[in-house]
Amino acid sequence: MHASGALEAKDYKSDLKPIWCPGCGDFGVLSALYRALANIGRSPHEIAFVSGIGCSSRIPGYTTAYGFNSVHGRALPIAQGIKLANPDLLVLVAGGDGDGFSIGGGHVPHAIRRNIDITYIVMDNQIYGLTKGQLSPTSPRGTHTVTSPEGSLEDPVNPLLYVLGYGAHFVAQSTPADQIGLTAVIEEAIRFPGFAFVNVQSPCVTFGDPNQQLKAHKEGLKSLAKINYDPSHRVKAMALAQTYGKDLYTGVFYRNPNPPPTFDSLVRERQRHMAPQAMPREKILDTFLPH
Amino acid sequence: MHASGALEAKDYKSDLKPIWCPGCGDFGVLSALYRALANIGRSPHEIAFVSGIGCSSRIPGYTTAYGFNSVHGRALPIAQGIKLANPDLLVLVAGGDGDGFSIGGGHVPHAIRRNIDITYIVMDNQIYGLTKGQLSPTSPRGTHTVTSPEGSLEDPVNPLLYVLGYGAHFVAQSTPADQIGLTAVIEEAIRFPGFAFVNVQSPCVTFGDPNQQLKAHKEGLKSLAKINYDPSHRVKAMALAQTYGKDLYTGVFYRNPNPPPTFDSLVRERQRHMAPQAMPREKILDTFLPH
Amino acid sequence: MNSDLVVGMAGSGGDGIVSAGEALTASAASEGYHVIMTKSFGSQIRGGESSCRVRLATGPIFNSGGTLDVAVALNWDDFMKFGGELPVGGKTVVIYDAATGVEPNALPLVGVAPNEVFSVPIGDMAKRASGSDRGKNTVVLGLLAGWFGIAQEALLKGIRKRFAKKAAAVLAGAEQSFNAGMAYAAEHPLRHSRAIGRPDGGVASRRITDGNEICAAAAIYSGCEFFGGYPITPSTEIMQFLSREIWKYGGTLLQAEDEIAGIGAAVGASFAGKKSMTATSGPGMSLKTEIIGLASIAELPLVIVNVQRGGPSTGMPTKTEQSDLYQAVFSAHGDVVRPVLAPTNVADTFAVTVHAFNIAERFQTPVVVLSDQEIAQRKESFDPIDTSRLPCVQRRIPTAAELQEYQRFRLTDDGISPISCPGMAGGGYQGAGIEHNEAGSPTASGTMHLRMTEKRFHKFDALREYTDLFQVEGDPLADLALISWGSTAGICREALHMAREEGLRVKLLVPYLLYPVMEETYREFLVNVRAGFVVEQSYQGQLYRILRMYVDLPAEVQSCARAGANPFQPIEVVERLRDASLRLQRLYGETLQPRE
Amino acid sequence: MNSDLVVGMAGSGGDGIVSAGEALTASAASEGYHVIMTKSFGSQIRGGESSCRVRLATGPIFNSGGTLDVAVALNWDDFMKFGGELPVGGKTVVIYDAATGVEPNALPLVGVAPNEVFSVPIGDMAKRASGSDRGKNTVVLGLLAGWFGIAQEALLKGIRKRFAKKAAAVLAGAEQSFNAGMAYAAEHPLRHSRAIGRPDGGVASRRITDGNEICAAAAIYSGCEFFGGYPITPSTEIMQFLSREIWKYGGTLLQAEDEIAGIGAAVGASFAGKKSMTATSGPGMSLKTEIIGLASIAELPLVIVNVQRGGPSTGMPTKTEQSDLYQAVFSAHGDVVRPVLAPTNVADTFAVTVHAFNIAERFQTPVVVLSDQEIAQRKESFDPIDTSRLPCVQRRIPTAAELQEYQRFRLTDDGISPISCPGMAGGGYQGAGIEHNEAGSPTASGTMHLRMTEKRFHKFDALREYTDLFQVEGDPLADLALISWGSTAGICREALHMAREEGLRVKLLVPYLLYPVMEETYREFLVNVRAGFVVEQSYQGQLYRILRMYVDLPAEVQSCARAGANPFQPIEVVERLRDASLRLQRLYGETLQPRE
Ligand SMILES: Cc1ncc(C[n+]2csc(CCOP(=O)(O)OP(=O)(O)O)c2C)c(N)n1
Ligand SMILES: Cc1ncc(C[n+]2csc(CCOP(=O)(O)OP(=O)(O)O)c2C)c(N)n1
Ligand code: SF4
Ligand code: SF4
Ligand SMILES: [Mg+2]
Ligand SMILES: [Mg+2]
Repeated sequence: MHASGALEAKDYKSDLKPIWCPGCGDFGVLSALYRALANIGRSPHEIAFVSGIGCSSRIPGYTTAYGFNSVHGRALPIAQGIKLANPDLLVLVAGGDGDGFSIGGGHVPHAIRRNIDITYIVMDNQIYGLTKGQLSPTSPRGTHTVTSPEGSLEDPVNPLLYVLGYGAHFVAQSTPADQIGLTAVIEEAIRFPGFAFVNVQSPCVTFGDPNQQLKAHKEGLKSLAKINYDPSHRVKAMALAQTYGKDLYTGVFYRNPNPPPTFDSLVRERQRHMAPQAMPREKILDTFLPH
Repeated sequence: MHASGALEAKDYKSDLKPIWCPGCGDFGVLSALYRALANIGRSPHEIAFVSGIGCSSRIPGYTTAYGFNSVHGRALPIAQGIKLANPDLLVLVAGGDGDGFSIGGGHVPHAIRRNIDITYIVMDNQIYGLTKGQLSPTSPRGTHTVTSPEGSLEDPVNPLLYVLGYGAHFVAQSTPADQIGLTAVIEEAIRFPGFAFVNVQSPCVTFGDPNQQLKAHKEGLKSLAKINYDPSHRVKAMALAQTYGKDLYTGVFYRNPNPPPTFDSLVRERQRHMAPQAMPREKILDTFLPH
Repeated sequence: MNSDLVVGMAGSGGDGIVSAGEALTASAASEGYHVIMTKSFGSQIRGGESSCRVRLATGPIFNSGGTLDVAVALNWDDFMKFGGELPVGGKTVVIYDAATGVEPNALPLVGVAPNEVFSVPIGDMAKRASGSDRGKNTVVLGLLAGWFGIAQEALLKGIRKRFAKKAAAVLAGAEQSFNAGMAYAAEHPLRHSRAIGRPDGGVASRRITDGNEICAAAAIYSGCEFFGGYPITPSTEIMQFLSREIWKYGGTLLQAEDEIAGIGAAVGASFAGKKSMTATSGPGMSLKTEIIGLASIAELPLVIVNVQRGGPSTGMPTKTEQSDLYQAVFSAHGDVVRPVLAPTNVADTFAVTVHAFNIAERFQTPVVVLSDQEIAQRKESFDPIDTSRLPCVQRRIPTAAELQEYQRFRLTDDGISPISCPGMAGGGYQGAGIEHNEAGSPTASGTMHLRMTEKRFHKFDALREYTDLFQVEGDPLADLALISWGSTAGICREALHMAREEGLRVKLLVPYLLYPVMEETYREFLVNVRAGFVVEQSYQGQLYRILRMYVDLPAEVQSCARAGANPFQPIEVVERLRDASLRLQRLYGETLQPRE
Repeated sequence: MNSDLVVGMAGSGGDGIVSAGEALTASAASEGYHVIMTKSFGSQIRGGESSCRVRLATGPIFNSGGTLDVAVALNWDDFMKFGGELPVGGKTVVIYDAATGVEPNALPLVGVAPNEVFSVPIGDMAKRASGSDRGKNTVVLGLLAGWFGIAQEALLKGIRKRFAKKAAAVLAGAEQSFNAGMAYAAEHPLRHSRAIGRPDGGVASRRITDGNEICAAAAIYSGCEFFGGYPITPSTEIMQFLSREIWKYGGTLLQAEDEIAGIGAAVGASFAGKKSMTATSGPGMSLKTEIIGLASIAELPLVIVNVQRGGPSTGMPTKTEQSDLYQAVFSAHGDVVRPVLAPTNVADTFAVTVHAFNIAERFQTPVVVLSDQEIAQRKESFDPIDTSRLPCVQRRIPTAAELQEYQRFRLTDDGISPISCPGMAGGGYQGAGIEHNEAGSPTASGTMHLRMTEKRFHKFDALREYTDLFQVEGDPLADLALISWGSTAGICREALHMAREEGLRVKLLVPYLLYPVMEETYREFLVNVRAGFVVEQSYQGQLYRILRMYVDLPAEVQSCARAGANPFQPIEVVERLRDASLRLQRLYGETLQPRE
């Protein structure tokens, strides 16, 4: 900890050494996350960081937060349980494109329509890294992989468009090639009161498209801040999201200027409101007296 | 069968008597389906009709098609397997809002981005009918049910918007209150080459909103045909889909004027193209000769 | 005076026959009778046939009874659809609506001609009394109260309460319907009086509910603060009860998008330090398998209720069966063990569920409560439960000293490691489904895997202490034995009484803890046993097979099992016992003489 | 001349030590040696440590061997990380890169000082020969070929083929690296020659592959036309092989969005009349549970491969274990049974998979093939397989007469009903997970449920005919017995040979069909047996427990089981047999004399 008591990036860094391949984009996501957390300054023990399974899902273990490296595709349900059980926690979720939009894809709309105050970071590398290079739901049509040696026949998922359609109130995209920008959107996402989604184009050096690595990102990224994009319109954001897979726009696609109440805050309100009706726990059986 | 050999609605009707509640909207879906199938004229034995579990999912059993009343939420994967195994079949899928957008919601985007030639009819009654009246993913915010006695705290799913976002090439909505319109969209959906989605507002008389029954539909529905709506623009369709839960627009929301090739046709092409490389099946072990 | 009466009634959906049954049940319970009520419906959601059985008795009862003492048919088509569920015998008093047009000597019953049959103008009486035939069920209540002397006061009170908010005329109509039934009964006395006596132990009101609601109440009592689930018959009422109650206690309920998300959220809540629960039935249980395994390896407390129905797959959602035991015990991949408990009736569902929470928290493990449709959905009266004998256990959190060099999965002597949760400074760790070392970091070391596996098995050694999770009844030195679990245990309890009245020497073991198999308990129980049966309602006899895995059962202890939907009758079990006793006598000759 | 040689090598990711192992394996196989190769990696995807073991022998071998005969370390850090996977003994020839700077008498090995140690300037030699130290692995191949006389020709041929498309200089460099190794070996002869003899049966090339690829090939052979799956270690290579091949045979492969969709699509394809398959590992298997149950009640043929890894939950994805047997047998809810098969090595994975398809189609049932990481991912040589002895079975479709009044689930004598599929006129029916009558319509009748359950169990009676799914080796009259399955059976085969050479009278039963338990087969096998072990790699000894459910095992037949990742060594099994034999002699005295 810093002398002043303020937390620094290194306070969020655990002793576990990342075992990602040298050059993996996820390193850059991790360092941006450290900085974003330091900027926010919540103690690590007040943070619950949930992931599924994948290279990217190893990220909680590299932080000093309470981590839960759960099972493939189920990080969001688990995180929602955590947040509802203890709304005081800062709850983060991270994982891969496969984890989030293939096996876990069924949970995304529901987390979003509930609007539970969670930040969800997807490290989208358009490939299955951990299992060594199979087709992912975000792989472009025609991608050749070990499971699609003749090229894939299906259109990819558009994570940005999907979550906007689901009604997410905060949607951003970035790349570890832009550390400052990435740090900023992660920080903003965490600060956002409600479900926030950040899609990070985080290249896989080992199995990913060689033309979609950090260098290409650095050169090709289009910062929304620089073009004075106004992120307060969902419909505009949806139009912009159509560029997914073609252009790499970075920054906030959509931020609801009037964020509605979160599910967790509504739950608290309900609890407060209904608490007076509670009987002593041991009297609950009296509910069953006839008539 | 009709004297001329042409098939009539009754040829698609099985001996099983529907056990839906008197007045259930699903009766009207069934009769429209009989007619649509008769108009198309494929023999019942060339049709595979898959459903999950729910009141609505009982529908295949009331037809003379090969039916598969499978498990809750998994009709789409099963149907895709059927279509890919035998692309000559006409494959239909039907089920409820819970079946399709809650437990089965993770399968919808993938069926759509593959664009397998299947017609998917959801009987959307904003409630769990079969299990007697719990909250459904399409129940409006605040709905009081046996599982939400204090009113639900989450926004509903918007099936039309979701499937448009997923890239479906045919999207329509109707109600059994408009038998002619419903028959027409079902017929058109089936004829459409590719994945086609029809959301049917099919009221549950027993547990559904009393103000959202057939009578209200008949009076309130807004026919897209009548307002000369042009269904060839996805973005316009998405804007229109925002009315879901407020206005009952009926008819085709979106129909891609240039439908892309289906997954099943691409598969056939690939099979034809690769067939010459096949060895006699018993020679497959020779693949393993070293060097 | 009779001490026991089984009433079966059927009608079509709108007839309100089930609410009549419920009124009868509640009234009888409020007068101190012991009551069990089951209901059954056709496959239609509305408008189909419906029926109920009410068994009421002056002393304790253990199941919903066999052949009816009284059969009420509002129409015969509907009545007949329930077949074996409403069995009529020669001594059954049959009451039906004269409007059916059926002659008393031409009832559509198969192979039986009951000798007291009443064709009563039920519909007409209702119309005359209340102006509409919607009061038919109230007439029936009057008939039953009149003929069998049950709960007249309470029934009337119930009627008044139910119609209190309606117009005065409606209430008056209902009262008149009831009185018309009473009057009819008085005018047409039974040939042999069948009136039921006053309940043993006076008129103190019994409580009444079903297995699902009491299970949910036990969760509230235990301090459960999170429920994640997805509706499925016949377990949904657990979630429904909690949807009304849990908020009052600062808890939260999430109706999730599917069973996986339901249990996922519950695991998350447990990770966050809260007592947590999910409930489902077979198909949902199958979906939860993966995350149950996660909870086991991450050592997170969690109660999972599976209300069994007929399987496999969608199977028979409204029928009872005990065929999910294998699944409860063995379903997750990998070497893993989790305690499986089963209640046997409504009342003990409370204690069993509290035990489940306690075991989950103490051993940091998922625990399965295997209920079944029969007890989950039947209404049953029960005595006040002394909750002071059911203390609630809290999980073992780390001390300040332990937080100094905290290791979440420390290899302790008893295999139980102190468990922190987010928010606790110094307790940070990685929960994981991956094999891990003591600190929680991933490992691929076979040695560590072995140690952690040993820990995760060995910690359950202390389950041996839970002797009250086994109940032995009957003659401790008996040669004949029954072992039975779940709702079938109730059948066996009654069979035990019947058999002992016949002079058979029998004892019964009811395990509430089904797994891990407490080998010693069974060995002790079986030490004198020469023959017997493991009685259960599954085609495979799943408990019998599981016991064989660990216990050398005597060859003459056999499986008595059959597929679901048609529960055993106590008499069937008694017959088996008789046969076994004869077989034994032939086998052992002399040795079977009384021992003293 | 030696007949058996175990080589272990380790290096860091870029060193190409695994491809050296693969080249050695392929070359040895092409010269007719029997070879088994396993590989192992650190947890990094790239750049971490990697190792392989190659066992080659002149005659049949059954496992990847124990202590190394030859250890190759390109650097010691990486080598040491593999611990027990690369065990070095006093007689191991140790070869390492001099560049590591370690003195031959100061190797970082624990508790052992091998007596032949070579510090070889491997990197330097490579640089000199090819201009870069990327040729280190080729130098190693030269050293091995030189010192142990293995496959020199074939290795050179392999090198030429591999570099054929590269620049001439690259090829020349590779050849020179190899030759440099050979020359070094010639100049520094071993103290005791360890050269390996020519393979038994001459130089006919053996085939070589791993368990996953041969499983996929068996699917193609069986006529599988649909695969639905989702990647998961260590099963993904099955899908990957089929992604290349299945289209050629008119089939289709769907990489689904998850395991549920994968098996769902496979069930759909089977419903549509095609032979169909899915493959996964533990966590995926857990997710498939519900749909496996659906396939059982809907009576649809389906092959499900589960390549076991260490569990529970995510567990240890790259390590082997046999702990998913309970899950394979018992996981779905309800009373249901499905055949579970297990191969024991790469070669028999072919026949077992073909059997799985045949049983699935004949009995209209899901069948589980339980492979494990060890055999699924190891490379193994094998002889040509006589496929004429493995005919493919087609499902029993209805005759024209049967289609007249077609009943999909007709209660036939053998429990197998003719099965139609969409497209077949007159065959229309409702497939369902709901309990149904003969026509396929939903039912809630307990009687029908019982009949259908009986049918679904009874149809498997004919599995008794499949006697070739059990293999008995050793002395038929032996008192000592082993029962073992899966990859552990290979360990036991070797232990059997070793024990018999020591003069122990032992026999071994290897079941390929694990469930339903063929009680008669075990009873016959055990008839003379006085002691023995069920050997398997799971903490709980899952097969042992399952056998106890159905078979009265002699008390002295015990479980010999341990958790995964550290496989048994044959010698451990032999030691157990020795102990058991001594115990028996003490127990039985005289009676153990030779019987003739
Ligand atoms: C239920 C289950 N299915 C499959 C797997 C195997 N698996 C682990 S990670 C993964 C996908 C990894 O891809 P992604 O989510 O994109 O993460 P990345 O490794 O690319 O960061 C898969 C298929 C698993 N562990 N569990
Ligand atoms: C795995 C599983 N979970 C839950 C259920 C219970 N269940 C059956 S139908 C249903 C929902 C019905 O709602 P919907 O899909 O909207 O159909 P509807 O009855 O309204 O037509 C549920 C929860 C089940 N059969 N299987
Ligand atoms: S495989 Fe790809 S995603 Fe995984 S660590 Fe390596 S570079 Fe990163
Ligand atoms: S419960 Fe609702 S959806 Fe189900 S049959 Fe009745 S009216 Fe239709
Ligand atoms: Mg990825
Ligand atoms: Mg619905």
